[in-house]
Amino acid sequence: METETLLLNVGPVHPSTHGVLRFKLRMDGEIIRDCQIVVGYLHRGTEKFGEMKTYLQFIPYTDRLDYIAAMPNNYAFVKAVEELAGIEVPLRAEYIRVLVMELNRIINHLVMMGSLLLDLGGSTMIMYGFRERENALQLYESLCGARMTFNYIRPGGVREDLPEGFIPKLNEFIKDMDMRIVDYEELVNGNEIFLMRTKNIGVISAEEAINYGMTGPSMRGSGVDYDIRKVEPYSIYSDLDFKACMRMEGDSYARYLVRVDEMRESLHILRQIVDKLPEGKTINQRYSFAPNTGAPSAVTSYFPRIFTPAEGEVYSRIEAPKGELGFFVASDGTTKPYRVKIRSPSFCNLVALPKMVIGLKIPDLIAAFGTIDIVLGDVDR
Amino acid sequence: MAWISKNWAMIGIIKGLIVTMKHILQIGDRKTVTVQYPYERMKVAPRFRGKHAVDEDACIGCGICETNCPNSTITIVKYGTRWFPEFNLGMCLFCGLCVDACPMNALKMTGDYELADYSRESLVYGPERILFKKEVSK
Amino acid sequence: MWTGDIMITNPNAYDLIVAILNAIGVYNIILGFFENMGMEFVLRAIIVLVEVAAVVAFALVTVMFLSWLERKMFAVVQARYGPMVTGPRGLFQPIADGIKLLGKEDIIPATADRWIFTIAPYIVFVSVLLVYIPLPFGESLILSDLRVGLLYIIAISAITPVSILLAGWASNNKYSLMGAIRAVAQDISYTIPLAITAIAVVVFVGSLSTVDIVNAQQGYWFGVIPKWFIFLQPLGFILFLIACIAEMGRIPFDFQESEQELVAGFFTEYSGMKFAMFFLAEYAHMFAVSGIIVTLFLGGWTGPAIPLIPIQITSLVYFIIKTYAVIFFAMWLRDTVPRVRIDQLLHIGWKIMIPLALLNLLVAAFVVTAGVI
Amino acid sequence: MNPAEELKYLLPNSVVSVGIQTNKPLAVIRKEDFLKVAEKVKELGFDSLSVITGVDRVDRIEVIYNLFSYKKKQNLALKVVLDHRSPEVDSVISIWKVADWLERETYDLVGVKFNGHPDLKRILLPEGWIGHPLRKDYDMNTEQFVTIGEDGEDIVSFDGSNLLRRK
Repeated sequence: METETLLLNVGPVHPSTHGVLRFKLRMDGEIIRDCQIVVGYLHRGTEKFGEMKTYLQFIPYTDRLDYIAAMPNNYAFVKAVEELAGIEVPLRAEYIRVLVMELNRIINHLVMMGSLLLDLGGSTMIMYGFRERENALQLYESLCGARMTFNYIRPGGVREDLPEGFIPKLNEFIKDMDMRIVDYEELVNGNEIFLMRTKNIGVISAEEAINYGMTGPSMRGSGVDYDIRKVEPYSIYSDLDFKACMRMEGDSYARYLVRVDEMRESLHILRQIVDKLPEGKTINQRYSFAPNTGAPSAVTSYFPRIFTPAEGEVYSRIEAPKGELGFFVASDGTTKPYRVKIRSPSFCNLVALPKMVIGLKIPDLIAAFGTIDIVLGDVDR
Repeated sequence: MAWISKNWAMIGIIKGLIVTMKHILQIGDRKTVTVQYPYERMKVAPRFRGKHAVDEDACIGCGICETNCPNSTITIVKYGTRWFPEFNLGMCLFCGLCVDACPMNALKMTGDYELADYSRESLVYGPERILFKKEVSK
Repeated sequence: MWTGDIMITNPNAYDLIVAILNAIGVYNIILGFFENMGMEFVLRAIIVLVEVAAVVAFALVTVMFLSWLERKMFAVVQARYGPMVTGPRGLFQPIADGIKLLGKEDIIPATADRWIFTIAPYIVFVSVLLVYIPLPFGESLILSDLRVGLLYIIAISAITPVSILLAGWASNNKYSLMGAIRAVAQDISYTIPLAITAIAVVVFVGSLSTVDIVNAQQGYWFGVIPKWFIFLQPLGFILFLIACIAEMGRIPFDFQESEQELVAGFFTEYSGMKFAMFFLAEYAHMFAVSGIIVTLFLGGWTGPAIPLIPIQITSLVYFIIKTYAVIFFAMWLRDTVPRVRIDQLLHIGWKIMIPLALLNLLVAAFVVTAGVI
Repeated sequence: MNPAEELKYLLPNSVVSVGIQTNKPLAVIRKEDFLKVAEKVKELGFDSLSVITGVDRVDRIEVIYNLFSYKKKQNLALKVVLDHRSPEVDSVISIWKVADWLERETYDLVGVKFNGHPDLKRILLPEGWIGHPLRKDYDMNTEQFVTIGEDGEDIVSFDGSNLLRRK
């Protein structure tokens, strides 16, 4: 029978596009024949901001990229600047950085699990995820005063040392999470309806995943044993014991499971950090400034320094919760970067989505899209 | 779909039902965690970055906060006989760079987070609303 | 009461009202008054209207309570409080919502089919209310004990998809249309196992009358186990429950809405009072369907009699408790599971539930014919 | 021998120079041979394209490709120097699919034209936007107003007259 294809606009304002994303779907009944993705509704010109602000002033803007997990954004930019200028970082600062980043990975995966289940219609998981996320956010609040937009990691260290009572609270959180993850797994992992919705949906092979530029947990779900923390260890990851979680199937369920495993690994890393955390300074004050905590008489040692790296360019990348987050920073020897380019994981992971969903149905699009785990702030920059 | 014939018992769903039932009955550490916001509030951390406050005695009106602000939130205005910063909180990122940069340690950020208002103009916090006098410790 | 040519033996609410009036001693006076005027039918009409008003009022109160219960339960499952501000523990929240919806602008899209768009929500609501007619709330608490009660319920249920299709089509919105088509596909494919499992019960009872079905479940086996059909037909009960949840249109089968895929399904374009109509219909339908489950499988209003309290009251209480147990289960399930996909839903309906329902019917028929029970 | 030197050895005519991008080997490629070099690089095992960066150096435009090899765990950066007035380079979408969006983004923000890209249009900014914002000569003071037209197209104007399309 000759039928007409239906053009369906999913988004920009739609319950399950995680923001302002638009799918232009060409539908044959319920089956997707063509999927075009329109992005850019949240474009704020962050890269242009990078050219207009000093190195230190740009850090708050990186918070607004992937606002679910902002700490790795901070770190990725700071790492690029540190590589460019050759800044040494105190060991304690590195430990604190990894601590906050792994905590953020847990937060990100909690939100991802919750929103995936919400997209599939199970609305309880997101509240459980947010309950634990709240505990983690309170840790952040006591650490740096902000809950989502941290501006915590600075070139040369971190803004402030851990507050009193942080480590006991963190231990409590880790203990709590151990029990909660079991709850999540019982609630979600074996659920037959969840399995029906995610198994063999949005399958992408390892070669295709690489070629389409997928990174992070989404790609490890396709069976690529690759984690930048392992391959190019940065910070103190080479001293820590963890493994890159991986699943072979390449479907939505595998991508989901990778994240559950990663939460466990992150907890494992957090435990090691709590054990190993060294004493010492948290910032290299030659290059950056930290809040003035002393008496006003001590002001002279805290006077801000104008920070000018030498001319050059660098591309540095880290394993953010969503994938490979890279910052290309070109310096021309002035106080402001000449060019900042952000390689955001969400943007590149989204390229592979049409490949995954053509021939499937709208509910499958939602399921596959949920497991790619994007944030529109990160896509549109 | 073929596997559904193997999953007749629906063990997974029953497990999930048990988890939700545990929450209904609040068994273990599964109690209600939300707060009734306007009636009860959560305590904010001491480091919380909310509305700014300027120490009237310490501030010298040097403008270092103004140059360090990423988003041009701060302007230095004349208030009485002296110069003080004025904050346009509608543009503020609450990044805390001004606090870090202040050479006199005069700036701080309070735990005041309920800053919603009806007009953009009322979000400009002039010195009259942000100045405070530090209590002299004896 | 006017019931056509069919003679009714089971007492219904009409008889109950007459009996109550008799007990007070006013019935004959009123009757005499109307007979003098030669307008006896007016009295009948008044009594029927009172019954209808009582049922509509009951339905509305139930809807309000259910929507509160749903939110509250959802909140408790999710470690939240839920509505707390309006009234004691937020009990009056549905009233506040109703006032809000009444005050909303009633938007009709420019390209919508105005008449159908306007009339569709009312058809949904009326068709749901019609299900309440043969629903036995308690001993003799039934609007009309139709001889074909069960058939009537299934037939009336089939009106709902038509009106949903009208609503989805008239909205002139792609999401609405897809939601409506899904709802219709779902309703059609789940009415069949629903009907077949219901027939299995009818085979045992030998009557389509809901009151007869309840009466057949009175008494105990071995003095302990109540003679409910759930024990005779556990498979039938499970199938019927699944089909009923699909009929209710709730997660995991809420395809008429499927918020995350189709925004709000067939009522995407509705607002204000018309939206409230769909809302009312959804919860009223939920209660009605749960009542049918209770009637067919959980013994209806039967239960141990309590001395000194009239059976009409105890039976009503039993019925409501059982119905709320079923509703509780539906809500509990909704809080736990995600939604299945539309083709998986149809697959389950056609390829699994219908064969099993037929098998169930076959076994039931065999058992009855062989005279085991 | 790092990958850039290896590439120089294999294709001496196409690789202009070899250098270092802070800690990654960098090869500057002649723009005419870029597609050929890219194919060679893919053969060498660089199966992942991390990012395409366009940098406006006022007198020239540089396009930098950061590659990674999952097999050898090596990094490589390729740089093409383009004419500022008409920056054009061959598209590598046939080699790395991810280049689809990355090239569109570079076209959108820096204004590099990628020859052979099947659907080279703006991605982050609305279609019809005037200028490429990450060029150094981009006029930051002119406001542009964007609305969505009746058929879903983006309409851009300088004076905001398009905002009042409904009378």
